[in-house]
Formats: sequence, structure tokens, C-alpha cells
Amino acid sequence: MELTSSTERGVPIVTVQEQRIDAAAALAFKDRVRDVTEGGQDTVLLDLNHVVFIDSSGLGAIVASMKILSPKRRLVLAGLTPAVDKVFRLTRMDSVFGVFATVEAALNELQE
Amino acid sequence: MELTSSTERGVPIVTVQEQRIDAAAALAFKDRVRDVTEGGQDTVLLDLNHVVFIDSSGLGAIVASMKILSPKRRLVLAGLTPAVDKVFRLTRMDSVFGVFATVEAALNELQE
Amino acid sequence: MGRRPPLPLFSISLLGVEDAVREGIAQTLAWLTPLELSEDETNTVQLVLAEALNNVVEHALAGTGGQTTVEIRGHHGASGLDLCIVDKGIAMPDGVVPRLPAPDVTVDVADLPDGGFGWFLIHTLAQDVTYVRRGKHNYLTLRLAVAL
Amino acid sequence: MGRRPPLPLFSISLLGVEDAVREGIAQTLAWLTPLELSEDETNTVQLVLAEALNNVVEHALAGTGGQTTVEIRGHHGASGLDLCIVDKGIAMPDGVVPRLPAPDVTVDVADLPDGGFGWFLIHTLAQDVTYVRRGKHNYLTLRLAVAL
Ligand SMILES: Nc1ncnc2c1ncn2[C@@H]1O[C@H](COP(=O)(O)OP(=O)(O)O)[C@@H](O)[C@H]1O
Ligand SMILES: Nc1ncnc2c1ncn2[C@@H]1O[C@H](COP(=O)(O)OP(=O)(O)O)[C@@H](O)[C@H]1O
Repeated sequence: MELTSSTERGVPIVTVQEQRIDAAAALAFKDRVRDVTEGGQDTVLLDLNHVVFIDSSGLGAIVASMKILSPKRRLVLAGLTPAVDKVFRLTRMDSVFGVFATVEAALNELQE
Repeated sequence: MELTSSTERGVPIVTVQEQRIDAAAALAFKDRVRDVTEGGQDTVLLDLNHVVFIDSSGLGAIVASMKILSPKRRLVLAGLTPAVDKVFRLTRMDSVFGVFATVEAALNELQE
Repeated sequence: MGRRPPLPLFSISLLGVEDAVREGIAQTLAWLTPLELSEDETNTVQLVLAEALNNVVEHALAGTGGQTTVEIRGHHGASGLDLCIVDKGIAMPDGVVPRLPAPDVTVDVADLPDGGFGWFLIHTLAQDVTYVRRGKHNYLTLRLAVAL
Repeated sequence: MGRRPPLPLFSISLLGVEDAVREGIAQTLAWLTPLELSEDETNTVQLVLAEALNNVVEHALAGTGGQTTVEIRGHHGASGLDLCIVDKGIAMPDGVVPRLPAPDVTVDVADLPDGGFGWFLIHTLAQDVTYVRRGKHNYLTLRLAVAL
């Protein structure tokens, strides 16, 4: 599970460098998010724009990551491709996360 | 391939004592008919009333038996069950053989 | 389509020899029990399967002497019963389903055909016959208008 | 239904472990190429298969550690795409398809569900879901309204 982390305009961004977050990837995803976000304070932006497929295990791993960060930090999402967006909408998890169309839109909201 | 032979009102009857004349049975059928009809002179009545399934290989074996008997002897059929009758009709072989509904009907026609 | 218990996509494996065909047909019929086929429908299934399987054993797998298996797969739906026969034998001539007419029977007894009716019966009894080769496998699909 | 090249009744075998699911889905999609599914249809196939296969691996085959295989069988016809998943694992609870509602997400973050959406997604995306147990096998059939 390849994840990269960066900081733009003061916002920590975690970018998933894989096409799939499925059952086989879920555990590694959760561990990697925990690793790359360790020690920070701010809201984390998860950039999903490379992800073209997610199943309920992948969704669960993202939810679990949010729960690990909370209550101190928020996890918000950007760059949901249609297939990923669909899973969030069907399960109503889109109402739980802050979801932004693009990283740019998320940064505009989160900075300052 | 169990066949029995008998003579009724002077007519040699070969009765197939099996439910199927299919590819696996075709060769044995042909051989057995040849064996039980060997040496005779008269028209042979093949009683198919126990046969509930026939495929094109079984049909071929019956045709082959008729060809072995000819030109001296005829082969006529009786007791075709619906599935057997259908194969004879579809292939138009019903026009080639004398086909009787029952052994009784065939005997009425063949004796004298 | 009436409310019948659903039929799963079933599959039966048989040895690619003449003597295994009968058992393959019997196993197929066992899967079809929930469809409550009429006697005529049952005969159609048996006859089409017998002809197709005999062809596979005699032609596609000729000379392999039973080292290879044949699969019968079945699916029932709104458009009837689809049976698919899968083998690892040689491909169909020209890669297409043979469309052979019924041999002529208006001939002298000595010239009567004792074979060659297989494809004619299949085409007569099946709604639709399709063939594809994929990799080293032949897939012959027979759509039967039964249990509609 | 448009005139598409016919799809044979295909079958794919995969090891009954989590890591094999992805490859099983990929092989299924390869078979479906002739159907020219839209992106959304392709995602429906992937998602339904993933959920169903994950369930088999995690529940029906729990603890078998990959000594057993799972089959994905597929059929396309006038009523859509039927996918049938066959495994030799334990039967469904009560012998029926679980019909679990979506977990509630209007809760505190700490109580959010990170699982339990599998059957909900399957029932939402599939037209029809049927289950039968025959012998030692489970047959789960998923009818998808794609390539209609
Ligand atoms: N599965 C097959 N694979 C390759 N060739 C086949 C196959 N089926 C039939 N053929 C060819 O088609 C011919 C006619 O087949 P068919 O009508 O079934 O007659 P027959 O009863 O003599 O086999 C065969 O003789 C063979 O050359
Ligand atoms: N194939 C199966 N065989 C046996 N039990 C199953 C199967 N699939 C699901 N279950 C049961 O149904 C429950 C809910 O399944 P599901 O909605 O997919 O949630 P989860 O994502 O937690 O697996 C499982 O926890 C399990 O008890």
C-alpha cells in the first residue's frame, strides 16, 4: 500500500498512490495512514484521486483511520472518483466526512 | 445390450430389453441384431417398446441393421415411444421403415 | 416465467469418452429437477446434449482416449435453458458451428445414411447455437426453449 | 438487447483467500469485455463480486487457509448478467441470504461502523440475490442489470 504525505499551505495531505483500496489492502492502508499522520495536530486531507475502486473493507479502513485520528484531528477527503464516490453515497458515509471535489477546493476551505 | 428374440404367428420378433440406444450402445446393438437374426428368411419385427431414448447413433445402428438384413429381408418397427418416434420423424426415417404402433398391429399386417 | 425455485449456474464434469455421456446427461437432468420439465422437454435436453457430447468425444477429442474431461454448464433464465459444453479438444472446422443439412433418406436402402444427423438434430431442437474458442477451450452454447 | 458477440457460460477458479479476490475480479472483467460495459456497470460488477467473494473468504471459508478454491461462474442473457459464486465452505446462517440493513452512520465518530456494509451493498446493486446449498457446496447467484 503506497501512500505519500506532504504539506500544502500548512495542511497535511496524504495521497493514496494505489488504484484500489480493497479487502487485501485495507489493513495496510490503515497502518500506513496511522504511520504518516503520527504526531501531527491538524486536520488531515486524504487525496483519493488515484483510487478507482473501493469496496466496503476499504471504506471501513478509511472510517477506522478517521476514528484513530479522532477526537483530536479530523480526516477530510478529496478527489473521489465516480466509483469511490458511489460507495460513500450508498453507505451515507459522504455525510460523515468532509468531502471535497478536489485537493484545491479542500485547501481553500482548510487553510488559515 | 440385451435383446431377446422370439417368433409369433411365424414372424421373428427382436425385442430390445434396454431403455436407451445411444452412442455407447449402438455397436453392441448392431452386433446383437445381426446375431439373433442370422440365418432367417422373413421380415424381422423390431419391438422398441422398452426404449425411452434414442440418439442419432442409435438411429444409425437401427438403419445399419436394416442394411445388413437387406436386400433379402425387411426390418419393420413397432412400439415406438414418443421420444423414439420423434427422432424417426425429425430425420424422416419414419418414411423408410415400416412403422407400427404395436407389435399386435405389425403381426396382423405381416402374418399369412 | 413461473415462480420456480432458482437454479444455480451448475456445472458437471465428465470424462471425455463415449461411455461417460449417459452419466453426464443423467447428472444434468438431476440439476434440472426443479424446472419440472415435461417429458418432451426432457427428451429435447437429452437429445441435444447427447448429440453435442457425442460430437465432442468423437471429433474434438478423437484419439485422446479419455485423458481429458468435458464440462456441461447450465443456466436457466427468462430466455430458457442455456447449456454450454466446454472441452479442451481441437477447434471446430473453420471455427464455426457446422450447419449441416439432414442427409437425404429418399435413396435405396443400401445407400441410406447411418450417421450425419447430429448437427441437424441440434439445430432443429435448439433455439440458438453459438460457438467460441477461447484459449485452448471450445465453448458450444445451446439455448433451449424449455421451462419458459 | 443489442447484437453483441455471445458470451459462453464462463467459469473462473480462485484460491479461497483474500489476496486472490482481486485477480478473480480481473479475470471476470476480462470475460465480460465483449459486453462493452459502461464504467458504472463495470464498477457494479466489481463491487458486488468483491463483497460476495470477501464474505466467502472471511466467513464461509474462515480458517481454511486457502486449501479450497472458489468458483465464479457467469452467464449473460436477456435478463442481464448472472454471476454465481460457488464454494465448499460452511452454509449461510439459517440457509438463507442475509438481508442486513445498512449500519447507522448518524452516530458519534467513535461509534461509526467500519464494517457490516457488505450485504447491504450487494442487495442495493444486484437485481436479485439467491442462495442454495447443494451437497457440500454453496451457490450464491447475483443477477445484475448490466448489458441489457
Ligand atoms: N465438436 C466437433 N469438433 C470438430 N468437428 C466436429 C465436431 N462436431 C462435428 N464435427 C464435424 O462435423 C461432422 C458432422 O457431424 P454430425 O452432424 O454430428 O454427424 P455425425 O453424427 O456423423 O458426427 C463430423 O463428421 C465432423 O467432421
Ligand atoms: N458467505 C457467508 N457465509 C456465512 N456467513 C456469512 C457469509 N457472508 C456473510 N455472513 C454473515 O453475515 C454477516 C454480515 O456480512 P456483511 O454485511 O458482508 O458484513 P461484513 O462486511 O462485516 O462481512 C457476517 O458478519 C457473517 O456473520
